[in-house]
Amino acid sequence: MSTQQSVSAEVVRARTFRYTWWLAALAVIVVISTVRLYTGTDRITAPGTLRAAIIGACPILLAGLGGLWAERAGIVNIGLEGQMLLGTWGAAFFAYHYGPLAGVLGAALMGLIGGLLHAIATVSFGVDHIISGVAINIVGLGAVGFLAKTTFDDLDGGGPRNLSGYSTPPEFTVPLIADGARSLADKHWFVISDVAGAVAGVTTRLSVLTVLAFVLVAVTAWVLWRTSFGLRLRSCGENPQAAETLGINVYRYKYVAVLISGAFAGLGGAYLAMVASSSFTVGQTGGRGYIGLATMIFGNWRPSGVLTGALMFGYTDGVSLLSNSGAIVHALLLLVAILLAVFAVLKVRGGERVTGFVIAGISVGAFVWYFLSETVDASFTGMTPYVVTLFVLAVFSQRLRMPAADGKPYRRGGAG
Amino acid sequence: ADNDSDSGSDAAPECDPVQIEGDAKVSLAYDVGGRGDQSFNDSAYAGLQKAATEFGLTDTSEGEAGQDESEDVREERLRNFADTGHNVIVGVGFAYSEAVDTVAPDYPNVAFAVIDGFDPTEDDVNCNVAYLGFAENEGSYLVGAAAASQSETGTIGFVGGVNNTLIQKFEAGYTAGAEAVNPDIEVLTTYIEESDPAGFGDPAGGQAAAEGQYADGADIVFHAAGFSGTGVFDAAVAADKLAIGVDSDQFLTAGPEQAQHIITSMLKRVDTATYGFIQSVVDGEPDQGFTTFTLADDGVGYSTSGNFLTPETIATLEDYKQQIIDGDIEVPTAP
Amino acid sequence: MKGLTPRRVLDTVVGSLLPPLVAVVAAMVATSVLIAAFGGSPGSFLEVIFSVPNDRVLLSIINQSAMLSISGIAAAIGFRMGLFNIGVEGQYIVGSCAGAFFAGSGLVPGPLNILATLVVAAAAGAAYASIAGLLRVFRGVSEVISAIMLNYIALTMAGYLVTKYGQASGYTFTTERLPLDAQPLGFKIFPDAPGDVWALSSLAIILGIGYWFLISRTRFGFELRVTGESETAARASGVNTKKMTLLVMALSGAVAGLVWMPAYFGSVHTFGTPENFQAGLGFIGLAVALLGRNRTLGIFFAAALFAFLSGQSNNLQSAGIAKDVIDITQGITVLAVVVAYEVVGRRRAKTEAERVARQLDAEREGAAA
Amino acid sequence: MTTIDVEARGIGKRFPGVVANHDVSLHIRPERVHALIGENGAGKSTLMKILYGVQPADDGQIVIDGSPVSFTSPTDAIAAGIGMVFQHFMLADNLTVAENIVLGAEKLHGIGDGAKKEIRAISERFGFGLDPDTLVERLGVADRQRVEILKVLYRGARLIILDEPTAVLVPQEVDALFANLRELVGQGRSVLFISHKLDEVRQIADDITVMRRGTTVGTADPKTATKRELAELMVGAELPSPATSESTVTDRPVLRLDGVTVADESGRDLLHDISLTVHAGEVVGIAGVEGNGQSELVEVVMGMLRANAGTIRLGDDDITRLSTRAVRDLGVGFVPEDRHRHGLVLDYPLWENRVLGHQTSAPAVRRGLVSRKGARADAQRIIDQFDVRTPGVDTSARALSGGNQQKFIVGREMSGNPRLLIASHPTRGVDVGAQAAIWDHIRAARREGLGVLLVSADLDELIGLSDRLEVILRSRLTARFDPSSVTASDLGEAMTGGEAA
Ligand SMILES: Nc1ncnc2c1ncn2[C@@H]1O[C@H](COP(=O)(O)OP(=O)(O)OP(=O)(O)O)[C@@H](O)[C@H]1O
Ligand SMILES: Nc1ncnc2c1ncn2[C@@H]1O[C@H](COP(=O)(O)OP(=O)(O)OP(=O)(O)O)[C@@H](O)[C@H]1O
Ligand SMILES: [Mg+2]
Ligand SMILES: [Mg+2]
Repeated sequence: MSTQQSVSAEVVRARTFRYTWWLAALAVIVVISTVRLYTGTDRITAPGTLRAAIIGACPILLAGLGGLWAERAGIVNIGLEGQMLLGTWGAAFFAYHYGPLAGVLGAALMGLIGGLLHAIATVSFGVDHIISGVAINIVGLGAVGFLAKTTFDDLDGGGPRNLSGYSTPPEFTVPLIADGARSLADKHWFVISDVAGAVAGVTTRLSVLTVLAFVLVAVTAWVLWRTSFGLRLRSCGENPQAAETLGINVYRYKYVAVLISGAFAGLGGAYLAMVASSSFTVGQTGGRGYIGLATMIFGNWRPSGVLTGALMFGYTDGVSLLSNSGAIVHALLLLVAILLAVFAVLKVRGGERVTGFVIAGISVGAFVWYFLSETVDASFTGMTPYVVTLFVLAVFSQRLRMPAADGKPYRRGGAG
Repeated sequence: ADNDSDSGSDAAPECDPVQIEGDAKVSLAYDVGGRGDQSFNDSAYAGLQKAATEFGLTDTSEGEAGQDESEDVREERLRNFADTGHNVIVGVGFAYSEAVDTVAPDYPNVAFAVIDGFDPTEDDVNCNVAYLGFAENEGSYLVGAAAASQSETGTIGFVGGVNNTLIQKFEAGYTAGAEAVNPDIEVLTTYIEESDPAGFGDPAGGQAAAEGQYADGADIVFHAAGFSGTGVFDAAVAADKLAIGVDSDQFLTAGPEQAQHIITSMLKRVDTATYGFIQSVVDGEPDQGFTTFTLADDGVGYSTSGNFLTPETIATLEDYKQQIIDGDIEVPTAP
Repeated sequence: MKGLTPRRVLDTVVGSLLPPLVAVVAAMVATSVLIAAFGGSPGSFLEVIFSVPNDRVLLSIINQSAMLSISGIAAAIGFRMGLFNIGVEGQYIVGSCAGAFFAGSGLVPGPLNILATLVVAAAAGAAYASIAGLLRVFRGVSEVISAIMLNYIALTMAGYLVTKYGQASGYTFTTERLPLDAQPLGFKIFPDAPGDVWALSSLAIILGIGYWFLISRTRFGFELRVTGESETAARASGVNTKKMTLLVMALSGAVAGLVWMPAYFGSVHTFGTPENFQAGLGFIGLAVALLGRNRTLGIFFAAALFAFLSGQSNNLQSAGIAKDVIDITQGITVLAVVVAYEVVGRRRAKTEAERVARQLDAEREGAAA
Repeated sequence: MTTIDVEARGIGKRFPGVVANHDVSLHIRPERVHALIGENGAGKSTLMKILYGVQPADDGQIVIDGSPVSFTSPTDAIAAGIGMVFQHFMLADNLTVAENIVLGAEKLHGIGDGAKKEIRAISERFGFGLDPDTLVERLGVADRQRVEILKVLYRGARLIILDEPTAVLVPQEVDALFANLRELVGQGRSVLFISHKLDEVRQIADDITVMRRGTTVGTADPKTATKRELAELMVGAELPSPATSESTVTDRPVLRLDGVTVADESGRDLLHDISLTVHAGEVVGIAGVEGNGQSELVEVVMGMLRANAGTIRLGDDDITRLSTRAVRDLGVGFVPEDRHRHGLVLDYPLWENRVLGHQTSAPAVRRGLVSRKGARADAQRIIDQFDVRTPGVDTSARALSGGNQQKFIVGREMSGNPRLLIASHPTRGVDVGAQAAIWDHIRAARREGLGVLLVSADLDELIGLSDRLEVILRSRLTARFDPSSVTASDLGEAMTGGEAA
């Protein structure tokens, strides 16, 4: 057995990996900064843009984390969208009557109820996870429309399909750091201002719910990978029969996971109705639950991956809502072209010639598009988040690894 | 109102006024959201209410559209009103244009109207349909002038819900008005959606768009984005900047905190139009063809609630208003 | 079929008809309870839903169920192979947009235009669906996720194309109107009511029969089903599952491309978002396929049920209930029916195992004797 | 460590339509290796699952150290000092060795370094050489089994149940396992050991209990009982033998591989320079430890994998680049190694399963259309000819026992008179009766000139059925034996890369 050898090799690989990762991140920032200076679009890393990115990212992040909880326990939760919708109503209803804290809890509760429905169907009855999820999304939309009309119509500030005028969770600006970073960002220096822009974006008028969302990333990572509860939960997604033979009540863990999943999605809804805006309207999730699911897959079923995916999506989404977004997206086109070119070179050198050449081709296309145009049509800037997600999935999907028993029905007593 | 039917393509043939049978029984067919939306639909309802009390109408009814509904469902809604004896039917919102065009010929003794409507088959005019339009560009011109007058940064913003020609009319007037006051003014423009009507129901989108404009230096942002506008007001509150409302006097309907940032609203008097149409029916001369409600007849305008507009600004606006009414200023309808 | 004993017949009836029935009842009950819980009147809800629709509403229900059936068939083709084509929505938007542009251009004269347009719409839907198919086969991207992205892109693209290449109509843009000579006559089943059953609503029946034949009679259908049940077994039996994925995705997209054609040729005659186009049929189609268990008759039944509920829900206004409740009823029906089938399926597997064991025991005893 | 004394008294367990256990009695004495033998489906695994609390018994009692206990879940059994290694390993591939082991027993040493230290300690004591941080997916079968045993030891089990632990091991690994078991017993534990392999049982066991058709039919003393006596207790009749009588080998090649090499994406060879000929009327057996390339060999011939180099010829046809479909159409029958995954659609009736793999040929399919009549009639023929025990062609494949499923597959793959039969583990997990029937059918077809490429892990089957044996080791054919003169231990040595060959 050469285990000893393989261990050290693995440790070295892990270390190298982390090191390369940091280096790559730095390289990307340098490229971004160069593109910014070259194109003169300072707005691509302006504090406001990055703030918009974070606000755009958080609901998706919460939904994605919700999806992560469920899928780590082996349950595909495509019902995130419906649970998120229920969350928007819960946030508005409870915040209106009992204050912002109740709003947040109410949103989580409503999402949890949606999760419960999903758990009953998939865990207790073994219904196909996607069917149940689709049904829950239909029910969620209907329920929110119905509830809004029945409970908001007569309220002050309310209507049959909307409600505003409830209080939202507090926001705060980190003293000194926010101002300092902002003034640095305004200098438009190479790299430094870009990083400062990010810092200023994060520290300015930060909602406690935003903080909560980021804390939940860490909490999720810690609970799932550092506690025995998390180990048990993950074992239910990898091999529930094995878990069962070790005395683990698989049903219970699956239930808990799906309930948490729903609650997280509900919080995502709360974020939409309380931070990203301060009003409720029927259907305001606009498919963010689905996008959350996509970021989870994109993020390889890991909290850090979900965070990356959500930020990327939030960024492109935020940019598309800036005035004259065509110019920014045009600059981003150059960025994408450069990154793709680098990536293509890496692929070709790594032996995947075909993939490398295809990517190189796309890179060339992006360069051509960049140099032949002045701006990007607003219709296309609106599509950016979806196109980017699709593209990234197409490039990286083969490295993804979902939990082995994800989406598979499980019944007790089948072990052995 | 300024009846365009003769100034237009003079396609209007020899149309006799519709003869409704018996007392006026009015139905309103709302757009998605229905009554209670604090905006478009509510404004139409207010017009109906006023008419009902003044003319003693007792038999009125309402119906509202659903999400993703098909054309024949809208038609069925109208026919159902007509079949149950309603002889004055108002479609609230331009989504009813096609349905009214299809249904109206089958009910020659019913007076139809479509707010913001258009005739999809222009060569085939229905005599019993009134299209009630507004000179949104004129009202927007005034609030644009107001924004430019009171802007301290020389940058102002416009947030549209959906990038269609109706909303572009707001943008065009707003920009023209602002430039009239200050030729160097910079007007930032953002549309939440290019074609998806979800842009009118996306407060988060409105907030993000307005925040972006405030961050880019705008200190006053005008929205024509339906319910997404609440997001614009939120952004104004957060950035401690100013905003301009739309359709109704949003200073009166917004929350107390938001109201402190709404310096004026571009008024689009759907209530006036609805009331006027019902009145024309009651008077036995139902409106027919295209009617545009303009500054001249207070079909559009601006509000002064909250006293944010300085007397000088108001003086300027009144001056522009008169020039527009007099035809001295031609307000563009497209950006 | 051999062995058509009364017991078997009963089994079939209980196995395939009871679950949907139970599901509908359960959904009605659940909706009523919800309405009552929020102070509404479940009585008036049921009254509205179970009232007799007038002729016009009936026509609308028939036409809507035709479109939902096509959408359901599109989804079912994928489902039968284990492909979750959540992209029916985007594919039918693309198909409708392409079809309407083509038909409106009048490139092909007269009624031939209809046929050509159907081909164009189907081809556009197929091509769009193939993006998801290709990504899955060659890049391993889950078709669910890529289709979700493609749905958004489709909507935006269609809006862009119509704005850029369409003509102004009111405040938005649409494609050019369908030439009169390409507007087929519908079936006037109620002489007194305006409107008719759209000519192309019959497409649902043609596609339904075609789908049934393809799936249950042809080799292609057999291989499709086998791939859905067990991809590994399919591969070992000589099915090229990659090619199959591409083909089936394209086929599903082709059918999806036709979803809105009945409405287009029957009454709307132009495409433009949002007024002239009915969005959302693709998503409901998924539910229709699930409720109908991917069987032709089941899909027809489910589509009719969904269309009926939606048609009736327009009158809920008068009962003071938000018409959105009907979504709840529909969603719960889907959920309840799969649960019911699951329960029935488990029971059935159990009885079959028992039957086999009994038979074996009898044989053994026979051999021993 | 205190010892444990476990007794099962009158255990009964019914499944829908099956009596898996009735009146089962068994006494596992302390510090003994107790072997439980019985043919497939005798109810051994069911009994073990009851002892381990996975499934509740319908009747009877479990008595530990003199007092009756009742288990509602494995937790109870674990608490009582019982541990179990399942027939199919119960490991999560994507978790590390340590995570798999501490799962469910986190209270003992936490899930961090304390636990890893403990795991290393146990691993060293038994010479397992396992690193707690390795992902289980990287481990081979023998290592996986060690992880399973470690799992049990980690929980301090006093009775260790091993369900068919040797089925996947080569002789050398079996010896290592037995050494470990001896050591465990030496420490005061008891072992309950299930196997079909009577030699092994006699080698390791202190006590033997035999099960047949759901009940215990007797006990035996391994020192005195002969293999034949045990076998007859198990089967209730005489043992069948796979021995082939006369040779029917011709000089007409049906399958010829020339320098076939297959590499995976990273360029590692899955098959390296394989040359091999199967003649009409010949059975060529492939012996090898699982994972050495036999699956790939089968797949490359069947067109499920692409060869990077070399040629494959079927008769005179070059099939190197042909698809599975085309290969089958040229007259190749294929009995896959995993009948549930590759051989059947479990939820389809038998007649539809008859179509599977024969989608291009009559009588199941005609002109692109599935012929229900043809398929049903031919399914009935298979049922009759191959003695498939089923109520009829409309029964779903799932409802059949493993042996009957396998007979149906063999029957199907032999229909249409193929030139070549590729048979992977054709009798794996099949009871003796069905096994004999399948062997007879293969022999009969061979007489008619069928060429057979046989892959099996059952050395008796390989030696008894083959005309020639090839050994596959690390992707290469490394040795060739004449079955009439080779012994199982020679073969075993060649399979693991020993001196012989
Ligand atoms: N969960 C179950 N449901 C229904 N029947 C079952 C179940 N588990 C086992 N059986 C039946 O019980 C019988 C005994 O099965 P068991 O697995 O105990 O046999 P075994 O002796 O372990 O066989 P093998 O040597 O193949 O492992 C089998 O014939 C099977 O049909
Ligand atoms: N978990 C289970 N649920 C239902 N039925 C089962 C289960 N396990 C086994 N069976 C039944 O047991 C029979 C076959 O099992 P058995 O264990 O005898 O087969 P086997 O020869 O061991 O096959 P395998 O190699 O797949 O284990 C079938 O009748 C099947 O329905
Ligand atoms: Mg077994
Ligand atoms: Mg067993």
